[in-house]
Amino acid sequence: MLVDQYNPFEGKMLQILDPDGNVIEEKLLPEIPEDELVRLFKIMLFTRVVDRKALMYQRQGRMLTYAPNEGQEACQIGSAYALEQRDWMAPAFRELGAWLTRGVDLKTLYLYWYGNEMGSKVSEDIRILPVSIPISSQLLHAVGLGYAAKVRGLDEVSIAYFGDGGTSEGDFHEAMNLAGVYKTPTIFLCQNNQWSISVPKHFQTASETFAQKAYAYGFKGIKVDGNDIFAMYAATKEAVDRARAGEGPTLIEAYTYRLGAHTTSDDPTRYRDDAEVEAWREKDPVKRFRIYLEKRGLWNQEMEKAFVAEKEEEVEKVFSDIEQNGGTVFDDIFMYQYAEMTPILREQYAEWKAFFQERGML
Amino acid sequence: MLVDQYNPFEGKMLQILDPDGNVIEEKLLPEIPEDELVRLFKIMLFTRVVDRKALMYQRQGRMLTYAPNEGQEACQIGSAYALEQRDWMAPAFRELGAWLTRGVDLKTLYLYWYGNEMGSKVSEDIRILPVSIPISSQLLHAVGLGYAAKVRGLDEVSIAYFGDGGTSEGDFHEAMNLAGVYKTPTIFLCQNNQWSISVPKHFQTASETFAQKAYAYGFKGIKVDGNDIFAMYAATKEAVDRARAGEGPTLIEAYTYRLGAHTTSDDPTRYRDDAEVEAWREKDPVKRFRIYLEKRGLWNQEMEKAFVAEKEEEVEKVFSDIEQNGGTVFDDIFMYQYAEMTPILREQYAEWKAFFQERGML
Amino acid sequence: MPVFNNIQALNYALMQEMEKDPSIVVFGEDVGYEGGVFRATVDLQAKFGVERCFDTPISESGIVGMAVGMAINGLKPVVELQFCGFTYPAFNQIISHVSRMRNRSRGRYTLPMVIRFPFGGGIRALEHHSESPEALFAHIPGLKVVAPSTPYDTKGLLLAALRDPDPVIFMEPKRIYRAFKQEVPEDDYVIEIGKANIVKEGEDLTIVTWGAMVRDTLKAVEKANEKGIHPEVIDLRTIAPMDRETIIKSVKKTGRILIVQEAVKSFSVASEIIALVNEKAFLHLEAPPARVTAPDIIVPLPRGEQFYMPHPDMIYEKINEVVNFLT
Amino acid sequence: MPVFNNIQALNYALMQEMEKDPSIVVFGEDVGYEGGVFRATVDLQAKFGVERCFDTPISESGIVGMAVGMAINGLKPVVELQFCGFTYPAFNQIISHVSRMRNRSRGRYTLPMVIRFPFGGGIRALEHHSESPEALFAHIPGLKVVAPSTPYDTKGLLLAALRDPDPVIFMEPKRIYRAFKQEVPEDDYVIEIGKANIVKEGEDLTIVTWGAMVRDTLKAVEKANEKGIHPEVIDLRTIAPMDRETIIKSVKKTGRILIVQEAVKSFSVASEIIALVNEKAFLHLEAPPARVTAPDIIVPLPRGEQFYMPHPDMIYEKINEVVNFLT
Amino acid sequence: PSSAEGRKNSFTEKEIPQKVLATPVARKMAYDLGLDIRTIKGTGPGGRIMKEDIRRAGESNEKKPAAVAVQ
Ligand SMILES: Cc1ncc(C[n+]2csc(CCOP(=O)(O)OP(=O)(O)O)c2C)c(N)n1
Ligand SMILES: Cc1ncc(C[n+]2csc(CCOP(=O)(O)OP(=O)(O)O)c2C)c(N)n1
Ligand SMILES: [Mg+2]
Ligand SMILES: [Mg+2]
Ligand SMILES: [Mg+2]
Repeated sequence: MLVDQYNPFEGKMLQILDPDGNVIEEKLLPEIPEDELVRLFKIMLFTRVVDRKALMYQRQGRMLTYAPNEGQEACQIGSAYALEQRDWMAPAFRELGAWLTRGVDLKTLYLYWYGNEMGSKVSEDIRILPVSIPISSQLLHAVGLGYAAKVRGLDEVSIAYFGDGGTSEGDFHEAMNLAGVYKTPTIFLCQNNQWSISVPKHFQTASETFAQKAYAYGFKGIKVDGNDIFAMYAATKEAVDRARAGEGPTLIEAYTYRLGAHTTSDDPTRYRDDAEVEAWREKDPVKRFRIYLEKRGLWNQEMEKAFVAEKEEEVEKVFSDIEQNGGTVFDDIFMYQYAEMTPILREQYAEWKAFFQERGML
Repeated sequence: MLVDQYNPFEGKMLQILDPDGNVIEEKLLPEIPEDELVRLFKIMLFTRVVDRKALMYQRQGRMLTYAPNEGQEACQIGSAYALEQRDWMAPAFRELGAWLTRGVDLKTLYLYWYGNEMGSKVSEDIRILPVSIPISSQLLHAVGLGYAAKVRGLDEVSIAYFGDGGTSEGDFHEAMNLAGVYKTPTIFLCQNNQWSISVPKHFQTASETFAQKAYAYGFKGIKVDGNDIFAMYAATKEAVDRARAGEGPTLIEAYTYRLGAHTTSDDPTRYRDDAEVEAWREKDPVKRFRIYLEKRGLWNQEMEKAFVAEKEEEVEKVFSDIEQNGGTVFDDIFMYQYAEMTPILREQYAEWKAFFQERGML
Repeated sequence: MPVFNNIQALNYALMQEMEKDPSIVVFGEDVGYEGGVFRATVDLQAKFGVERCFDTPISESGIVGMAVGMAINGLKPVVELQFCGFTYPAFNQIISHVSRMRNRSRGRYTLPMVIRFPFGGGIRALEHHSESPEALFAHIPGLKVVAPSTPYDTKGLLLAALRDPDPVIFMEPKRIYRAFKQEVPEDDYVIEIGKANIVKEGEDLTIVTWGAMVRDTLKAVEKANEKGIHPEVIDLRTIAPMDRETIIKSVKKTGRILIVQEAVKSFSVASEIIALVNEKAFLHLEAPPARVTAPDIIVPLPRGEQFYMPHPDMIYEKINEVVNFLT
Repeated sequence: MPVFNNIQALNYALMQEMEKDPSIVVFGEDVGYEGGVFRATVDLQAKFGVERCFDTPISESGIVGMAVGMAINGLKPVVELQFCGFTYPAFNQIISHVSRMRNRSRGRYTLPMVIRFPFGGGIRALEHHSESPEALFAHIPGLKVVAPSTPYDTKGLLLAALRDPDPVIFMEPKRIYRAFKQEVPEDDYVIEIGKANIVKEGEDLTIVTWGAMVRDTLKAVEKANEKGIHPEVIDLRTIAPMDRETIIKSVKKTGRILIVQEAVKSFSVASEIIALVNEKAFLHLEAPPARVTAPDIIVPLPRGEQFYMPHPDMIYEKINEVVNFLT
Repeated sequence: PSSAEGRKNSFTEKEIPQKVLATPVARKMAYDLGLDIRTIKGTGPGGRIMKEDIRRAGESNEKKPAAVAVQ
C-alpha cells in the first residue's frame, strides 16, 4: 500500500509524474482511459480560465473577494476524481478545481464570490457542503457525514479539504481524533500550499511533515506531490478504497503551492520572494500534465487554443448573466433562518420590506 | 537520552522500579539522597492520608465534591519533585500529590474542595495556577508561562498536568502545537489513568499511546510507568533539563490508574470491573516505593504507623478549622471581579449586602 | 400514568422517540455505557445499540461539529454537553455552523438536531457547572432555545425539539432534575416551541420566568397571594423565539412586569423582555419593569453560591415593590 | 499634530506604548511580519523584534490561552483575532479563564491583557467577517468591552486598555478603519474606560450609539436638526461597564431615547440600555425607548448586506417617531 | 385627538419645557383627555403626577371647556 510505502517519518513523498512531465514511477501510474485523461486536463484548463477570469472581474470591481486557485489544480482535481457521485465533500474556500471536477456549475460558483448565498446552494445531486470560512471547522462535518454513512450502511465516503494552516486549529485535532476513534470513512486532504496568508508553514507547526500528524490518531498519513495529478489520484483512490472497505480514515498531505495571492485582498509580494514563486512555477501542475499528454499525442497547442477560447466565452456569458440577475433577493435573507419564519421574524420582515419598498430599493 | 531510548512507536515504556519494589534498571536509578527518599515517601503517605480523609469528610456531607488521587501518587510526586521552586505548574483538578510536593498548604487545598475560592489563592512563593476545570484549557496557560519565561530570559520551565481524556480537546492540540513552534520550556504531563469518568482510553483515541502524539508537533514523547516514582522523576528531570537548555517541550505519558472514583459524584462500579481495579492495586505506587525503602532499611512499619497517626491528627485539625472559618466572605464575591469595582457592581454590592444583612445572613 | 421527575421524563421521551424514529442518535461524554452523569440517557445504549447511543472523547467542538455532518447525512443527532460551562468550547460550531447551515445553503442543507445540557446553579458543584448562558444562545439568529421546568413540559418540549426541522438548544435546569415528580402521559404529545405557559393567572402583576426559577417564583407568589396580591406567572418555556404575544397580553392586563432569572442581570434575557414590553405595551405600564436576577458576578463556588442565586425573598420583595408602585 | 485614520491611530498608540512598556507583546495571525491583514501592527516587528511582535499559527483558542499564561508571568499580551467571527473558537478561553482568573484566584493572578478584533459589516467581506458580537462579551462578568469610533478615541482608549489591570475586549469598527482622519495628539493621554462621550448636545431625544454607527447617526441627526429637532448623541465608547450616569442624565433631560446599533435587535446591548432607563428614569419617559438595529437575521453575504445594515433613513425616521410620540 | 394636535403647536418656542414625572399609563390618560400633562400638579411621591391628579384635572377641564389650549 502507498500509505505504507511512503512513510512520512522516513521523509518520503509520492510522486509519479515529475515536473517535466516524465513518469518516474511507471508501475504506480493509474490506469485512466485516454478520453478521461483529456477530460481531466480540460477540467484543469477550465479551472485556470475560471480562476483568472474571476481575478480579472475582481480587479475590475465587478466581483467581490476571491480566493485564487492557481497552482493547486492537480491536488484538487486528482483527489476529487477519485470520488464517486455519492461521496461527500466538505470544502474550505479555495477548492475551485475540486468543485469543477465534481460538476458544480459555474454560475453557482461565481455567485458565491459575487456575494450571494445562492452560490452555496449546489444542486441536489451534488454532495458538497457550502464554503466553510472558519478554518478547519468543516473537518468535523466530514467526520459526521462519514459516521452517518457508516451507521446507515451506505457506501459513501467523505473528504475534507483544508490548508496547511488548517492543521493548527483545535477542530483539525478533534476531527482527526474522532475519525480515528469511530473509524469513519473519511479522507483528510491537507493542501500544504506552504503559506497561510503571510505565515509560512514552519510557523504553523514544528512537525516535519503534515502527513505524520495522522499517527497521533491511530491511522496513516501520506505526503504526496500535490502538483502531480497522478500521484494525487492514486493516493486518494487508495484512501477512498480503504475507507469503503471499512479501514477508516487517511490523511493526505498534498505538497503544493499557492502561486497567486491569498485572496484578492492580499499582496503576497509583501511577504514572499519572487524567486520562490518562480521556482514553484516550474513545478506547475498544468504544465507537467500538458507535456505528458502532448507526449502521448493526446493534446496539442491548437486544441488548447480552441478550448480556452471557447471556455473564455462561456465564462463571460455566465458572469454577465450574474451581473444582470445575481443580486440577493430581499426575501431570501429572511426566508431561510428557520424552516418557518418565527413571529418576530415575520414582523421584522414586513417592517424592513416596507422600508425598502417605499424607497424603491427592492 | 530517555526520550530516544524509549520511543513510544516501538512500544517501549520506561520503568525503573517494578511493582514488587525491585530496581530493574539500575543504571537509570536517579541519585536521590536517603533523607530525600524518605521525605518523598512521607509526601506520598501524606497524600494518601489527605485523600482518604477528604473522601470521608465528603461522605459525611462535610466536604463538597472531591476528586480522589489514589493510585496516581507516584506520577505526581515524582514529576513535581523534578521542578524547582521557580518553575510553573498548571494543574487540572486531581493533582493532590503534586500540590503537596510543591508545598501547597493543606488548608488551601481543602478550602478549594470545601467550595471556597480562597482555596485557589496559593501563597505568592508558590507558582501553581488555580484548578482548571475545563479540560485541557490549562495547557495553553503553561505554554504562555513558558513563552514569557523564555522572552524575559528567566530560567523557568512550566509543566501542565492533565489526563488521558484531556488529549481529545482542541486545546491540547493547540497547546502542543504552539509549544512546538515557539520551543517553549514546557512539560506536558499526561496522566493516562485509563479512564475519563466512565470512558475507557480506547474510546478517547485510536492512537496506540498518548506519548506518540508529541511527534505530530515536532518534539518528543515518552511513555513512563506512572506508578514508579523513580521513572517519573527521571523522565521529568530529563524533560526539565532539556527545557532549561532551550531544547523545548516534551510530552510525558504517565501510565497509571485511578484506583478510586472519578469524583465523589461518581460510582465506578457501574462501568468497570473489580478485577481490573484489583490488578492495578498490585501495581500500587505506594506499595512498591515502600518495599524499596524497607529493603534499603530506610522505612518500617512502626515509622509508618506513627507518621500516619500524626498526619491524621494534623489533617483533622486543619479540617475542623475550615469547618469553623471556611465559609465564603460575602464581600469576596464582589471584590475580585475587577481590580476596582465598576459602578454597577458597587451598586449591586450595596443592594445585595443590605439584603443579606437585613436577614442576618452575613 | 407514569410519574416521573425531570430526568426520568427526559429519558422516557428519548426512549419513546428513538423507538419511533430510527434516525435519532444520542451521544456525548459518558452518555453511552454510563447513561450520562445525570442518567438522562440511561438504558438507551442497551436498548438501541452502541451506534445509536455512544460515548465520545472529551471534545465538545467535535461533538457538535460531527453532529452537523450527521444531520446533513440523514441522522437526527441529540448531543449532550455535560455541563453548561462546557458549551463554550463548542461555540464556534454552534454559532458559525449549527445556526447558519440552512440560511447559508438557502435551504439545501438543514440541521434537525438537539443540543442538550444541564444549566443553572444550586447543586453545590464545581466551577463552570452552574452557569446560565441562555442570553448567549438567544442572541444568535438561527437558534431556538428551550428551557422546560416540569416533567410534563420536559417530555413535550423534547419531543417538539426532536421533531423540529431546525436545531434546538435544550437547556435543562439541573437543580430540579430530581426535585419533584409529576404525571407524564405515555401518549405522544408535544408542547409547541415558542409558546409560553401561563402557570398562574392573576391581574396585579405579570411575572415572567423559566427553568428552575419557576418554582421559586411560585413560592414567592404564594406568599404574595396571602397578602391579597395576585400576580400572573408566565413560564417562558421557550426563550427564543419568545412568546411575545402572551407576555404583551398579560402586561396589558396587569400594567406591571417582573422578570425572574437566575442569570446575571446585565445584557440578559430579562433585558430583552423589558425592551419588548417597552416596544409593545409602553402606554400600559404602571410601574417600572423590574428584574430579580443574580448580580453581575461570576458564579461563586458553592460556599458563596447562596449570595448569587436569587433568593425567594428577593422575588417576594420585588413583587411588593412593583405592585405598590403608585401611578 | 499628526493626522491619522483609525488604523493609523491604533498603530501609533501601540508603537508609543511598546516603547514605554517593555512587557507588551503583540501577536496573532499575520500580525508579525505582515503587520496584520488591516495593517494595525505594521512595523512593530521591525521595531521591537520578533519576540515582542509575532505571527501565530491559526489557533484562536491557543492565542488567547497562551496570552493568559503570559500575562500571569509578567508580560502584557495584546492579541489580535483576525475577524469578529473568529473570536468564537476562543470563547472558552475568554469566558472560562480571561474573565475569571482574578476572581478565581482571589487576586493572586491577574490578567492585564487586550484582545483586539475588527467588528461590524459594510466592507463587502466574506461570511463571518461582519459580525457585531458585543452583547456576547458584555454579558460576561469580568470583562470590559470597548469600541472606539474615532482616531482620537482609538488612541486614548487603547492606551487606557493597555494600562488597565484587567482584560479588555477591544472592538474596532472595521468599516471606518480608513473612513476619515483626525488630529491625534502625540502626547500621552487616556480616555477613561467606562465613560461615554456626549458627541452632540440636544434636548429633544437621547441617542445612544457606538462604533461605526456613530457617524451614520450623526448624519441622520444633521437632517433632523434641519427640521428643528435636536437630539443629544452619546457615543458609548465603552459597552461594559456602561456609563449609566451619562445615559440616565441625558434621558432625564430629554425624556426620550433611541439606541442605534449594527448588531441584531434581540437580546442585545440595546435591550440592556432600555432596561437601564426603565430602571433609573422610568418616570421621565415620554415615549417608548426605541431601537434601530439590524433585523434578527444572520449577516447576509455582501449582495444582501444593504438590507441588514441599519439604513441612515431608518435612524432619521425613528428619531421623528420618538420625538413626535404623544405630543 | 384634535386636542393633541393643538397642544403640539403650543410649544414652538425654544424654551425647554419643564419635565414632569409620570408613568406611561398616566401620560396616556392625560393625552386621551386632551390635557397637557405639564400643566398638571402631581401629588404623588416626589411630585409624580398620579392618574388621580389627571382625572381631577380632566373633570375641572370639562367644567371649563375653553381651557383646553394651554396657557
Ligand atoms: C477560525 C479562523 N481563523 C482565521 C481565519 C482567517 N483566515 C482565512 S484564510 C487563512 C489562512 C488559511 O491558511 P491555510 O489553511 O494554509 O489555507 P490556504 O489559504 O493556504 O488555502 C486565515 C488565517 C479564518 N478564516 N478562520
Ligand atoms: C471542557 C470540559 N468538558 C467536560 C468536562 C467534564 N469532565 C470533568 S473530568 C472529565 C474526565 C476527565 O478525564 P481525564 O482527562 O482522563 O482526567 P481524569 O479525570 O482521569 O483525571 C470530564 C469529561 C470538563 N471538566 N471540561
Ligand atoms: Mg476549540
Ligand atoms: Mg496554506
Ligand atoms: Mg483519565
